[in-house]
Amino acid sequence: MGSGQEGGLMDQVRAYVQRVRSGEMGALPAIAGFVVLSILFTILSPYFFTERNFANLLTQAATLVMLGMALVFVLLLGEIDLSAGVTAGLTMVIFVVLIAVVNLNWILALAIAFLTGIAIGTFIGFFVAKVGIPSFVVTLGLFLGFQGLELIIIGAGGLYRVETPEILAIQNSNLPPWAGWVMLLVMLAVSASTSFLDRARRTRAGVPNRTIALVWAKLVTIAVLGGIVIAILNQNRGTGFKAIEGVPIVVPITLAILWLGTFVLDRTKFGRYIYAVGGNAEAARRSGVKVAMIRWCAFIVCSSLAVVAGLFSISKVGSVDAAAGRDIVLSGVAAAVVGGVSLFGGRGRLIHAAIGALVIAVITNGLGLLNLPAGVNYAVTGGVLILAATVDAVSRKRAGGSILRT
Amino acid sequence: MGSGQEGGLMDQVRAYVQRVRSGEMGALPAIAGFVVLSILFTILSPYFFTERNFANLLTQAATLVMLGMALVFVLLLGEIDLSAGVTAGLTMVIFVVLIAVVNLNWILALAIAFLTGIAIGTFIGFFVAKVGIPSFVVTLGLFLGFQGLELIIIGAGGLYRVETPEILAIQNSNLPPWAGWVMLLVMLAVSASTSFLDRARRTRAGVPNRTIALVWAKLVTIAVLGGIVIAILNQNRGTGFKAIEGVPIVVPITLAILWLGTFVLDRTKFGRYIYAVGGNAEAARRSGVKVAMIRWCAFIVCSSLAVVAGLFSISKVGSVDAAAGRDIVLSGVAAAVVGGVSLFGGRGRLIHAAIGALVIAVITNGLGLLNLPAGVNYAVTGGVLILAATVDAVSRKRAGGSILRT
Amino acid sequence: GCSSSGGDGGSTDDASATRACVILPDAASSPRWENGDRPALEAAITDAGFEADIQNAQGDTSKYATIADQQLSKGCGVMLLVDYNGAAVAVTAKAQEQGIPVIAYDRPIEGADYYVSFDNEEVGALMGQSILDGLATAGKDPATATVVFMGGDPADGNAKMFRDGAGSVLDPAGVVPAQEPTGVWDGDKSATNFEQALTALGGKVDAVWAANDTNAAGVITILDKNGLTVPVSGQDASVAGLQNVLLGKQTATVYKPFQLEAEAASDLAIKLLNGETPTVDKKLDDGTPYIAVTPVLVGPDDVQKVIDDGNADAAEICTDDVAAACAEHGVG
Amino acid sequence: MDLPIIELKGVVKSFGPVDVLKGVNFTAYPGKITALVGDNGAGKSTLIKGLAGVQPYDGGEVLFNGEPVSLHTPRDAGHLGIEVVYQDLALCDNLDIVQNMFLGREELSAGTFDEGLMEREAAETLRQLSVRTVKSVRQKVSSLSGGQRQTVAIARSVLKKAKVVILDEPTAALGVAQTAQVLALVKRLAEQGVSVVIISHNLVDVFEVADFISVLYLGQMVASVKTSETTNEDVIGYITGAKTYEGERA
Amino acid sequence: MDLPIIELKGVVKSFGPVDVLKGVNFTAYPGKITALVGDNGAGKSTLIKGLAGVQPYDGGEVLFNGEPVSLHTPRDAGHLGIEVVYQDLALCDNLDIVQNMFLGREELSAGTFDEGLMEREAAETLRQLSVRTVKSVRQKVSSLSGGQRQTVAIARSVLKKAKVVILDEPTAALGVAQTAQVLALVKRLAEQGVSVVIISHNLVDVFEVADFISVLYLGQMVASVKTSETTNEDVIGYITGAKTYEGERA
Ligand SMILES: Nc1ncnc2c1ncn2[C@@H]1O[C@H](COP(=O)(O)OP(=O)(O)OP(=O)(O)O)[C@@H](O)[C@H]1O
Ligand SMILES: Nc1ncnc2c1ncn2[C@@H]1O[C@H](COP(=O)(O)OP(=O)(O)OP(=O)(O)O)[C@@H](O)[C@H]1O
Ligand SMILES: [Mg+2]
Ligand SMILES: [Mg+2]
Repeated sequence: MGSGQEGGLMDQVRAYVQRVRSGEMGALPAIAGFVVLSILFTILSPYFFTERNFANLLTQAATLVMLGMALVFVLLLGEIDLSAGVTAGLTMVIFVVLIAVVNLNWILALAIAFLTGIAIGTFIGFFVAKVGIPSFVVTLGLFLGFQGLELIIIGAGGLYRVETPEILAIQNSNLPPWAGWVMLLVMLAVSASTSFLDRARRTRAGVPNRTIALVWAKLVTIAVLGGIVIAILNQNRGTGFKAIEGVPIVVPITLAILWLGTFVLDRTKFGRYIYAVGGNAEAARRSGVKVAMIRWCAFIVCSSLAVVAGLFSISKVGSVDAAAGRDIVLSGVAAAVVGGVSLFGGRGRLIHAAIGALVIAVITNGLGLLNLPAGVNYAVTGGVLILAATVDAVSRKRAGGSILRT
Repeated sequence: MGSGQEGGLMDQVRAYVQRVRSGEMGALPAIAGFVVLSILFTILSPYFFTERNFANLLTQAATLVMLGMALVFVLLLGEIDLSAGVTAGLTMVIFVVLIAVVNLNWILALAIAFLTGIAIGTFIGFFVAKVGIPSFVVTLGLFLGFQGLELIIIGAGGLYRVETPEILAIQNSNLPPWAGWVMLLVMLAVSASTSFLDRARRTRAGVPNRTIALVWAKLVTIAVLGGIVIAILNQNRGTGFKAIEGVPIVVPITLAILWLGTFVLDRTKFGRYIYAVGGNAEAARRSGVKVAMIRWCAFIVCSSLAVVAGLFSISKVGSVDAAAGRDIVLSGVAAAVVGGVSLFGGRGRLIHAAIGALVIAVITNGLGLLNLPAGVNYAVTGGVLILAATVDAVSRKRAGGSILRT
Repeated sequence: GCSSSGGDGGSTDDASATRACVILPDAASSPRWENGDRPALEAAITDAGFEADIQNAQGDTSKYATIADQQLSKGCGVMLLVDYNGAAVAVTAKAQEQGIPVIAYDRPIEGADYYVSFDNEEVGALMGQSILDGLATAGKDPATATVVFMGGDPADGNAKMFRDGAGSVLDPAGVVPAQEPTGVWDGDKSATNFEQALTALGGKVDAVWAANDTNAAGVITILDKNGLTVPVSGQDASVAGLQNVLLGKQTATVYKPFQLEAEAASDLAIKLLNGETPTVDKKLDDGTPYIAVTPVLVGPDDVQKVIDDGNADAAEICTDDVAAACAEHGVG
Repeated sequence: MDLPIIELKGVVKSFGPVDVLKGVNFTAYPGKITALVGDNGAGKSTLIKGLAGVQPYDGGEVLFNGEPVSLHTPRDAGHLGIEVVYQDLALCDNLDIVQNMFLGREELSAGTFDEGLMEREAAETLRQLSVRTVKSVRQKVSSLSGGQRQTVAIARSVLKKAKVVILDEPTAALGVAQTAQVLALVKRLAEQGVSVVIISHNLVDVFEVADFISVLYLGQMVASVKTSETTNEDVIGYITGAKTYEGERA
Repeated sequence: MDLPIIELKGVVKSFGPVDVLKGVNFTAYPGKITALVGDNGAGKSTLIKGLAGVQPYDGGEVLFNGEPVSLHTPRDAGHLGIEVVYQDLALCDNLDIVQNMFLGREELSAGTFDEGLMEREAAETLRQLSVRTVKSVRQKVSSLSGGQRQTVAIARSVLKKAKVVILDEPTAALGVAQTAQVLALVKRLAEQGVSVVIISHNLVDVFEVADFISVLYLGQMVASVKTSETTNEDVIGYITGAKTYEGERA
């Protein structure tokens, strides 16, 4: 009995191709959609394929990427959190009001915002996991309730400026060029060390390892792609007197959370149990998994990451109003789904949500360059979203000869 | 081997109680929630428990009831239609613009609106059932796209008044008092004839019938409850010079659609296959059910009923604007879920969505009498929604000793 | 009144003579509804010895209709409605059917008995004017300047009026929108839309007409990021808006002291509750009597006036980085 | 011998990198019982899922009554009169016993369900299979025991007159009495001219009822013999690959 | 005789109106194999789901090593060292074989999974059960054949040293060779002092391995006998209700 790790590079590549052809495509269709949209917009607008717009895209997508990643934790369970957007909004309202009105130190305010996020997740988790209310209803209730709280706290339609330079820097400042290269080195080091650690463990256990060529291939890919991205972002993309160059600060933060989250999902019991519960909750329960606790914790993680999404958002906008976060949650779910996360639980990864978010963000980004009338803009956005999803569905079907939808 | 139909009245009642106690509660918790909320609001506001407010509640709930029922058809399949609200909005925009701008006859315009609804359902159904895109994404795309179409058709800031008296009458006029009683008689006749037809068929097949006492009990219940409702609605509830009395016209329309839809779901192949596909699509497929076709048709039904919901809405509001139908869809889903419809498919009935919608409508109705500031109102609405769902969840759990959520 | 339904109907009738029913549109489009109008109207009406029933439709037309039903079932002596996406039209007809006079407040309603409002087109025009002023100060020719228009939600009737008002000032001056992204009432989307418009303009912009302070705030953050300072308009005189004005990041904000509007409306309502038939000079095109209230453009030197009116708090405005500007402009 | 009602020629099927059926020939005759045996994972269920149209073959030929047919959906198989009991049963847990048994073939009268008729027929069919512990035919199948579920699936397949009945391990979960009933039923079906294909790991049962035995080994048909011309030991040898069959199917 | 490791006294269980267990007594001894037999729907799976904490009993007493214990969740059973193979297998289709086998009991090193170790142990355990057709232990269980799934479930239950192993029809879907391996495994477990409870409809297998046979009939324990003191016919009689048992369990 094998483990799929045997064979040389060519065997592994062949196995991968066959996996893809039998329908296990992961984020490939979303990546294809992203590339197609990018080509389209490059043709339609001379401004699309510029260093400047590339940096724009990353910062514009950041909030959605983070929200999508937050939602993955509950989507994997087959649950949903409709309140993730307003959780981001409410905690940011609290954060900014604590600073502006109560004159609290920003770090303390941030801590309180995170604690609030955790409390919200605890609340949702309790009602979903312990009381047994469908998460759709609980979080819809909070979706309404938090809009009310935002209004009560900030006053109807009130608007507060974000004045903390550290927060504003997240989306509006960049790493110095050299730090971008350091970031790449760190990524390479982390990737290499986990790969080699894994191999060492497998060797110790006496089971075969994938050919080492794959590790090198992976590292080279990261180095080349990352190098290109960083080289582009290190160009001066400013148009005024001020030089704007370097990797936006939000990028390393997002990458770090993506890495950490993926680590948790892939290599810890909590992550494994999330997949198990999402796949077959009863089987997980019979295996001794504390199903309710896993559900509960997943909602806490989701709400906490929503706070991060909120930070990204206010850093971008520079202000907070009483409607903060109201409209974004469905896009967050769509990002995850477009990227390949199943709404029925058990299937999907953080990177899928991130790529899905990029697809959705590139629609807004590209259309924003075309100066279309509002109605057309909405209509095209919707149409392109369906188109992107069609690419996904058709490629999976073509490949897998899926039996599910006939 | 029995069929659960044997035994006298007491046996049947005992069996029913045991079914309820083992967790098969249907809409009972939602009804309980409705009663509790009603009592609460009666205590809090002297205006709540009046003939006038009772009639208000029915007309206010009508749109949500209809939308909830529309959504049941797709929720039973484990799908969702996020565009149902804007489908209602868009078709009404078309309807009103055709009358106001194109000067079309209103019946023709209505026909076109319905055809548009059917076309929308066909579109969604195609992408979900044939292409295989998750319905969440397709309908989210349309949710955005239709907002754009509304804007394109009606123009920024546009607003059209509904001037067709027949449409305005739906929500604003009432049956003459005698017609209310006729309506009750029709209901009794329909109920009695289906019951007796069923019994005749079972007798012919030689299988036992439930005791006939149950039929009488059912008819008496309808007669008494219906009689009370109609007697209340036939009171003059006007405060001005004009007498306002009778059953609002929207009520018999809704009841007719509820009856027809329930008939389709319970007694025709299409309905049975919806449940089968929602319960186990692969098993249904292996049994020769045309799964894709069932999915497709369900979306068409959903969109068509959404058009009816749109009619109810514009009749109530009296005008149509470019944002019509934007906000209601999540409430529609919540109505169904609160009433006992499963988001995972296979479980639920139309009446559940109707009762769930009444629960949600009574929250708005009751809070509307209390004169709360906007923020508090939102917050309380969300809180009460969660509370109502808690009643549901706890009663099911207490009764069934459910093993699923521990 | 009516006669048929016993004691219940009787009490309803009594109350209806002394109650003013008010429906506010939403809580998100502007800070004023909940913070300003609600207390002001409530105070004026109750001080005059009447009862006020004030509700907010929370940006939902069907909720609007529901609230109206609830109020009419409690009974009203006068209805003061702020329209939301046309929902007030049917309500007006219903109220008038019951003999209740209707005041259209802040937004016109077809068939209303009176109209009291800041002139929304005037608001738009003032915002347009602030752009022209800003361009003049910067020494730019309006006819050749690159001006981006950041409007409000196109489904909202007011957004159109603001835009029309701006056009009435900017068009004659020769301003042509260089980019006009899809309008929103949302800071996040406004920031993204503006960033893309700016990108499509090759990073060059001379002024931004923004329809309110929320949209302006998103624009300003993007401008800051690019090291740009150009004239930006806004309205609502919100905390952030006033701060941006003081900091020179926003040229001016249109200040609509709702007290003026609320005062005019509550005066009118009280007269109606007292059974008087007030006369009004101005009329709308369709003949509706119209009480117009004039908005004010607030530049850095006018901020103190807003504070003096009690519509802003100096402590909230003059925070760390704004303190210097406050001192400079005599705010505090 | 008769014309075979089903004849598979060189059918192949793979799942991604895994070749499950590597050119399999198989025949079944009307009025005869053919047993399909083989080790776990040999490809038996895959073979019959192809016949049922549930997972179409990747290649090869399917003849039905001598005519080439295409089996791409379960409906295709249904139209040819092929009824299947799947190993994983494939019942809708949210429907009751009667509803499951009649799914896709409901009895109508005047356009709506004739529930009485369906209820009677369901009860009768189940009674034949000596089910004693099912309280009511209106129970949801989710509440049934493993053996009861299996009985419902079998009853479903014999409710309507079929030309071919395929049973994938039909007695795996059944008790002694029920197993005997099912074997008797299978014989009765064959007597009525139905072609029966039965998959089983229980060679005692196989030798009791089958006319022919076909043995799959790692996706290849290694033997097709008349029951009367073989022995238990031989068949076990074919199954485990210990023995190779030299003959040709009659 | 030893102290029984498990002793059930008068346990009852109903689902709504259906009384499934009507006061059942049952004992299992360390190092012994107890077979639980009975007709379809007799209540066997319900009885052991109570022991597993999956569906707690409504009443009655459970003694473990003579001590009363409460079994309300599968975790309770797990802590006592009770391992169960369920009739409906209960695997997570979206996880692979190794992940399923180690679910809830993953091997960690330095706080993260030691995938190599788990992979090796899983492969070894499966090999013992003579699984030959599984290509890779990293396959998703959704792609396994019926017998392969059952083997995974059995392998899972013997991966960790347990005090009691309960197998609900473990060989129903297994081939001849695999069945032999499982029966051998069961005997090996008993030799190591583990108490094994096995449910089966195959009386040949039961008589081959079991030390005791307990017979459930319509929710009542109608007989508990030593295998050496009874016959096939007797047991069939108890199962079908044709015979009543007069003795008392030793
Ligand atoms: N969807 C799939 N993807 C990948 N491999 C599959 C899939 N379905 C089946 N297989 C593999 O094909 C082989 C044959 O499976 P099949 O179910 O036909 O076996 P079987 O002969 O019915 O065995 P059993 O006696 O255990 O039921 C097995 O090795 C199985 O792992
Ligand atoms: N959740 C449930 N609701 C109602 N009845 C149930 C439920 N679970 C089991 N039953 C009933 O309890 C009885 C015993 O079921 P159980 O699964 O214990 O039988 P079993 O002895 O394991 O049978 P088999 O040999 O078929 O597996 C059956 O009649 C079954 O219909
Ligand atoms: Mg099989
Ligand atoms: Mg069982």
